[in-house]
Amino acid sequence: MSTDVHVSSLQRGGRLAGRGIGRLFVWSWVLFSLAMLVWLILAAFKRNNSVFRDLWALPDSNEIQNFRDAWDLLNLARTTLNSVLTVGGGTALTMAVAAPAAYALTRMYFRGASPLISFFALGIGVPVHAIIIPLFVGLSEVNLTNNLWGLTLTYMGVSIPFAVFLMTGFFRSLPSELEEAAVMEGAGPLRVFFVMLPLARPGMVASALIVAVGLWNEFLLALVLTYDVDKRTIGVGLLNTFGAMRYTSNWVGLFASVVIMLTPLIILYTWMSRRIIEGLTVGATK
Amino acid sequence: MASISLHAVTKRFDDIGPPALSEVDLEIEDGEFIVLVGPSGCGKTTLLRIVAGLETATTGELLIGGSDISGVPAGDRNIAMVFQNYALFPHLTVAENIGFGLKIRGTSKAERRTTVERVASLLGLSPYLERRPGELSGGQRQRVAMGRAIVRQPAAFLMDEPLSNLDAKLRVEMRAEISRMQRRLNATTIYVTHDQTEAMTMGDRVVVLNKGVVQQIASPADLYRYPANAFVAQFIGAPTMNMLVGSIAGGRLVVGTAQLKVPERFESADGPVLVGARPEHVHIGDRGIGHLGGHVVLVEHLGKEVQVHLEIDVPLDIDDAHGDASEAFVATVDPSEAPVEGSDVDIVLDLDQVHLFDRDSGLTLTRP
Amino acid sequence: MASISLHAVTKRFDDIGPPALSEVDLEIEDGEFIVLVGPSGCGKTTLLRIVAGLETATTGELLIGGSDISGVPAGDRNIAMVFQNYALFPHLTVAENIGFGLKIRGTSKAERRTTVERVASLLGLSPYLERRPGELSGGQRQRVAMGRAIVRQPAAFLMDEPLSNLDAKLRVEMRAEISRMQRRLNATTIYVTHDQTEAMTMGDRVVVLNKGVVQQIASPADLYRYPANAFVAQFIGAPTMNMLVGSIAGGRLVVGTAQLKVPERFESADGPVLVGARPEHVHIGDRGIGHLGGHVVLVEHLGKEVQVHLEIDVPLDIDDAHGDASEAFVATVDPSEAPVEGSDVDIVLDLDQVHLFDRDSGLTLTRP
Amino acid sequence: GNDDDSDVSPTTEAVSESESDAGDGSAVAPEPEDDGGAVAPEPEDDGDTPEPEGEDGTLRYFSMWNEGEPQQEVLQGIIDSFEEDTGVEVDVLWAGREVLTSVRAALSAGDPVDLIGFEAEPLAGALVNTGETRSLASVLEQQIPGEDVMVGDVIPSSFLDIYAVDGEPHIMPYVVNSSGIHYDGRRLTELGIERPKTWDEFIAASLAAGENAVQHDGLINFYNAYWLYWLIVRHGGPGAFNAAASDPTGEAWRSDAIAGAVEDLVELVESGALAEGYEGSNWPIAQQEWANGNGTFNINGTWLASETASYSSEGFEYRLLPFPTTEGGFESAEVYQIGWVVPQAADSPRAAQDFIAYALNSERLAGMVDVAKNLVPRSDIGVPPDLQDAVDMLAASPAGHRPYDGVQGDYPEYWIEFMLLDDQLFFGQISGEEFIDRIAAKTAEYWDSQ
Amino acid sequence: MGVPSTMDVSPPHLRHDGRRAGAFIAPALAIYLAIIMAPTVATVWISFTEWRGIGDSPEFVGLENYRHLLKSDTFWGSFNRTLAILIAGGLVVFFFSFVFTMLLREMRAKRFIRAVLFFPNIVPPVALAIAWGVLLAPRNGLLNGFLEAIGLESATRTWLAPDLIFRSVIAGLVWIYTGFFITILMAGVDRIPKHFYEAADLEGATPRQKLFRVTLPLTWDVLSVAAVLWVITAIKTFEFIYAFGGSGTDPSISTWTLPVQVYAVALGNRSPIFALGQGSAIAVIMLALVGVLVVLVRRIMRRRGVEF
Ligand SMILES: Nc1ncnc2c1ncn2[C@@H]1O[C@H](COP(=O)(O)OP(=O)(O)OP(=O)(O)O)[C@@H](O)[C@H]1O
Ligand SMILES: Nc1ncnc2c1ncn2[C@@H]1O[C@H](COP(=O)(O)OP(=O)(O)OP(=O)(O)O)[C@@H](O)[C@H]1O
Ligand SMILES: [Mg+2]
Ligand SMILES: [Mg+2]
Repeated sequence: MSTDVHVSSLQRGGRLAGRGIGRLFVWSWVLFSLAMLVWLILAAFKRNNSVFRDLWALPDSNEIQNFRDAWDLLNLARTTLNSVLTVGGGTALTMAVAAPAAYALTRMYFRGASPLISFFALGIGVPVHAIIIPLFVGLSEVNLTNNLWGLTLTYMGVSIPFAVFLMTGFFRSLPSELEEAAVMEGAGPLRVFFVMLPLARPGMVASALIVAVGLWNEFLLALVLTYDVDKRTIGVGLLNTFGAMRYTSNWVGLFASVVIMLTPLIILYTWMSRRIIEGLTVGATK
Repeated sequence: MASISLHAVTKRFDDIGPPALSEVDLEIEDGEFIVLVGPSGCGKTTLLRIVAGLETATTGELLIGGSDISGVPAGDRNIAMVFQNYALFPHLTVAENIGFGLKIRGTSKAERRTTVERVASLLGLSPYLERRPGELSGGQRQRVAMGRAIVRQPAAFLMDEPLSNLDAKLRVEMRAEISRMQRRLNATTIYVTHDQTEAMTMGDRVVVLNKGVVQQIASPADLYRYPANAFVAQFIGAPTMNMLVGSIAGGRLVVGTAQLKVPERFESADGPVLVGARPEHVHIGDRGIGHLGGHVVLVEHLGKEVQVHLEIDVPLDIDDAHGDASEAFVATVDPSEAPVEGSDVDIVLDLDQVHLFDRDSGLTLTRP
Repeated sequence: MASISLHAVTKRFDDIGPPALSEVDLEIEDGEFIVLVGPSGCGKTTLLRIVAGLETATTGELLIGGSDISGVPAGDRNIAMVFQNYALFPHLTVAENIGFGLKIRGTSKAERRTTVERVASLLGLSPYLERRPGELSGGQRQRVAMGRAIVRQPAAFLMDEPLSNLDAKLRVEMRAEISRMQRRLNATTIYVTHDQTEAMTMGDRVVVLNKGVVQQIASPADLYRYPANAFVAQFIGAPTMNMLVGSIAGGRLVVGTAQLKVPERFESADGPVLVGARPEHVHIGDRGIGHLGGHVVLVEHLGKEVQVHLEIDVPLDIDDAHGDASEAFVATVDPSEAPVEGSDVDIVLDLDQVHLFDRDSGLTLTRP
Repeated sequence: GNDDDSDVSPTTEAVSESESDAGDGSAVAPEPEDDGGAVAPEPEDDGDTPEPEGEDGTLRYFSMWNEGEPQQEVLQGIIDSFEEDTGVEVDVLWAGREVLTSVRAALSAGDPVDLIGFEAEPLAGALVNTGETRSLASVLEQQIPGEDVMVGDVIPSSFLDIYAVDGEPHIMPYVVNSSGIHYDGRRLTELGIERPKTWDEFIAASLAAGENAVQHDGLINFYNAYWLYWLIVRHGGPGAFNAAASDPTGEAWRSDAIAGAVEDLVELVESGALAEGYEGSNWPIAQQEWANGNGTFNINGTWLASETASYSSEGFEYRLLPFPTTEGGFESAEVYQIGWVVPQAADSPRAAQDFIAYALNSERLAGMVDVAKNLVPRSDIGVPPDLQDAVDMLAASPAGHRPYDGVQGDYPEYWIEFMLLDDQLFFGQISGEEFIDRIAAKTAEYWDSQ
Repeated sequence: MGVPSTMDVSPPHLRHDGRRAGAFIAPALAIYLAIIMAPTVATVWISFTEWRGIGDSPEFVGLENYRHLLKSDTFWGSFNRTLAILIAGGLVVFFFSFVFTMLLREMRAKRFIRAVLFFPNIVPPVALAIAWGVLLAPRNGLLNGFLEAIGLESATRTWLAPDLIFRSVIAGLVWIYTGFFITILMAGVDRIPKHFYEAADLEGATPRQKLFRVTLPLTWDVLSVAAVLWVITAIKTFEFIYAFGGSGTDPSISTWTLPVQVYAVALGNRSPIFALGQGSAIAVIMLALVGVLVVLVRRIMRRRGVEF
């Protein structure tokens, strides 16, 4: 018995060492990610001719000018408004149509529901690139290019498959007794839906967050479907700033714009990351 | 309040296999409390759901208050259902949960409030009206579910194992409370349970289902004393009734090597039979005075009584729902009479209390 | 096989609040069957997991087979555990589940096969070896879990409410089977349950825990007859022991308005007491001959006996775990003696059988 | 800047002249001066009689500049004064280098695009060559507001002819760049190296210049292509590269001239003169280092001075070396124009033309020189000090040629495939022979599939 | 597992004819059809035409576009790189995700770590690309600077040289997506009841045995979803690569993948080609690739279907 214990403690030592190395690796990865972020933020406060000289030097002066440049160039008031309109609108509308659809697909037991679910899921696999050409032509036919409504509609279209996919997972996991209880009390289908809706709220919030973050960072559709300055979204704005700053070699300004765009995301993320992550995983694991 | 009648109700979920319910006939009087029992999967829930309108019968007729309501949707049947896990809306307060049905029906806000408050005080829920279900104990939730059911004065109550989620102690209390409530409201009630005690104590009549077929409909006492067939006999009562294989020939009841006098009640019987003896009707004596020989396998001291597990040399008829049970014969005796484990004993059947069943059909040979 | 000793084992999950286990001392002999009972959250599972090595004690000593194994990881303790829900691997067949431990230990394929087959036939699982857990009934799964535990002949078995997921009937059968199995293997066993019957029937000794503190360690019969304190008295036995508030003064036992003779056993007692009477030690008579007056609230016919719920005019000491219980006093009587619901009756306590407890400490005043 | 403000009054007159048939109430249009007869496609324009009606005084201008770039600031100043002077509202889109994506989006949505400003080569490839732009012949006849000259007088026809269609100009340049090899004048002096003239001298100078002699951002494919294209043009003369690219058989790649060019390039690659890691240098890393004094030469467009101005080391002396000559080769200068086109689909072509003429005013255009540090097509405007060499080079050159000899503009798809092979050669992954074999085959294959 | 022909299994109160459910689904379906499905079909058609999309009308050319692509080195480069992301990137992403998930399971800061690792997934790809470019710059990049600082000068590389640049891109994608897949796998692993691990512990299983005998089999369905998601993600990846090359400077051809090429050929780029037919043909090939691979992955990982 005692030898057993001895051998196993040796093994255990090995295991612990292995685990130690593993943890070290995990922490270096985490540190690396954080370092990238910190570096970007630091760089945003540096001066153009020093930013690449001493990489980890602290900013020698806090160059608020960088942020002013970035702010002006990003045309932040306008692009933010556009992004809020299209991303917010697109997300809200997506949820407005995807929630009832997901509900009906999982809870109404009609013939063809299951193939329809698959059909929606199919859309997740369609790359934007595969549709953007005819989409562009089609939207211009109905005068919806260079138009925030058109962009919002497109955002809805590209978000619906994933939103439906995530939310069918949520609705499926709801107990049917509640529905039956509502039916017994005389509620009609619409009423039953609204009874069930609050129950799916965590799922809806999570889906909405995931959709919104995706759209917030989107720029290909925005770039191709709109071109007016006053219709630019923040993603395109950043891309343009990227261009301008690089041509003028205003790297620090560029980092400042990145920081500006990142700030709301960091705040949102530290606040809601659990929601986002859990929402994502319910859809994927259910 | 209303009577409920099922005429030859059959329900099939698929084309293959036996139906979930088969030719069920059941007449429930206005105000009656009916308990539905049976092994798992026998169709209890299905029957309830058909009455509720959550399921449609494949064939047969369903009448509530005398009129056929097969085509009437669940919401319009004026029936209330208490679900096993209560199905309370987690996002609504107690008051809103109770008042949900009224709201759906468009009752005015003021009226709703007074009604809900009345019901809540009836159930002792008044202090909790603004809480949500998540903040209530199991027993309180159960009462909210009851409240939602009674608030709109339905024609009938359906309850599907409403106590099975509660712990033993609370179950005893809620059992008494539901009985009392039902008596006060005098509401027609169908109550599904798989709990022996609930079955025996709550209902006016008990319906025993097995594999979708009604086995017996009777008062609890009659069910216990006069089971209509071997299934009911074994299903009702715990520990289960011991069932021995025997036969009657020439006026003697032959069980294993024992030749017993056939009790008067059965004198007309003849041929292969099953002999049923409840554990409390089995006595244990010393070698030489009993009917059958047995070997004590296990003695379980339950405090006020002792359960003696025996191996006997007579074939037993084991309830086929649990076909893999080890063949055991159980006697319940007074602690003072407990034999020693491992000893060989004599077994005496209380012939005045034994049941005889036809070995083929399983039907009782006892005439009550 | 091995003995298990716990010396002053304390377990804290957090720094605030009382510990989950506090100063537990327990000596389990080689081959003994110990049952662990107690209300929910009292630390039963925690104790088991400490023995298994899935949890480490905060302080205290744990010896298996005489040697301290606090630092030995679970896998090296040679202990098998049967989980409440069996923890069968859903992706493995019955044979693979049973043989899992052998495989992990690198036993050769051939040897594994023969061992698994032997165990399977022992447990009557041979026909199911190729099935997956999802395709088995509850009882069969339970046996697979047992099989996985016994296949590698561990020093001890730990079982955490292994029967709680089974239906009542199956539970009775599996209970007997586990007892028999344990006797055959003569394996040291710690068995956690919250089921009265299991506690009373299965163990050599029963450990009653409450809030992490050992209340009593005794044989089932002693536990029932000589509960060490009011908690044990009320915890063991169903329906629970009725507990009345009384006092002894001047050689008289005063309960409500009744002045009773103090049984000989308690003559030295004095001051405030609790009077415990099990339902079967309460008799009901006509007005005028009893000790106390009561009102019959509910009569439950359980077949072989009747439970009478009474309202009495003496304060009751209610188990605070169920503080919201309606104050009920229960008597179990013979069907022939059942009173009528709603009637007023006299209650006679069997003074030879009542228990007295110190009202402050709850400790028994009975000397066994 | 404030230059523009001083031009207010003359411009008003000038514009009113050309606004003759605009019928725009807001514009002052006293004399209906005829400018129609001069231009051939005019009848076509007149065919769309309602078109001028649609001109509600708005000019839709898509520009290649990003907001914040100096060129954009200069143009914005011009636009502001144009609006003030003429009452025409200029709706400008600073679209960045992917301006054509936006143009395409607007055009296919039926939105008007009146004026596009971009590099001439992609304009030629994407729009001019496919007939989607208007002739600007009439602009040449327009007087430049505020000056006594016509556009045709100040913009050399040699620039215009490069992209002419049927002899008529379609792209009107406002910036003229070129390319060559840049260096810090001081540094060469310090190193005691003579300014090299020929390829051999250049190689020798590079080797003498020490580490990282030739800085190069190798991740930009078209920077890599500078070397080979220049060498081919030097060895085979202007048009040689274009001819090779457009030879359907691909055999033109096997000429001696190209063999010589390839050989020279391989010499450079193998010489070790290129800075270490040039093949993985992510723009603008190399030019940044070069400007910081780490390295001597950098091949680039003439915009390099303005691009690196903000971080170049103190006292940096911007000098430009014309691409080195080869023995028995040709001399010519690259003319890299940035200009305007007016699309066929324009709603207000007239306003667009007016704007072109307006912006070409010497004082206004001077901003491009003074602020943006670019060269402009008008020789009567000054020269940014750092680009004197470039001006000299252009002036001294006996001939001009298109950037990349027009291959990029004329055959954009082919250009991509070319760059892919060129990279391999330039990174030393394939030998010169291999390169020639492959590019010849590729060329034949490409033309085969057209 | 279709519905039995004559019997209705679903409860009648919840069963609805198509019409009622239709009202719930119609809006989403309509937009989905209009924005995703119709253009998808149109793309297939356009891929058989030659079309510049400015004023001209499509001219049917049959398989010409495809034939052209098959001969194009650029296309094959993009195609191979896409596959490289898919396979090499996939292996690395899944390897790390698994190792991390296992390690994180027992780490106290697992929530925090997971949140940090997931973070790149919500950062604009442009920003990530900028950061990545700065990191890998050859001479004054953060990575080489770091390596020099810790005395590993021999380990410095020209990370963006042609032979490494794509690996660097893949490394960037791995950095971004590992967090995403860790999250999904962790959710799968967290779903596994603790008692399975305890049962394995009691049997003395090593971490590796637990991985292969408990974790893997019990997360198989989640893994299969993750694999499908990876296929889609890998083939779709565009923003990071595109922005990595910079704006206004076309991404270096040595980093092109299929979506980048679609963009370059059909939509934009500095010197645009506007070959809509050809762009569509590449898009169709991408679609086919997604379709084939998703089916393949699901077949390989078959067992208990996961909604897709
Ligand atoms: N929706 C359904 N589809 C197919 N078969 C069903 C369905 N619902 C119930 N069944 C079958 O009908 C039979 C009766 O089921 P039911 O739920 O009524 O049993 P039960 O008596 O309530 O059992 P339990 O005590 O386990 O709740 C079972 O065999 C069951 O498998
Ligand atoms: N991992 C844990 N962290 C914190 N507290 C715990 C943990 N596990 C158990 N506890 C606490 O320790 C106490 C004892 O828990 P334990 O699970 O042992 O109870 P139990 O007797 O098994 O109860 P039950 O009958 O409900 O299973 C409880 O108060 C519980 O909340
Ligand atoms: Mg049921
Ligand atoms: Mg427990």
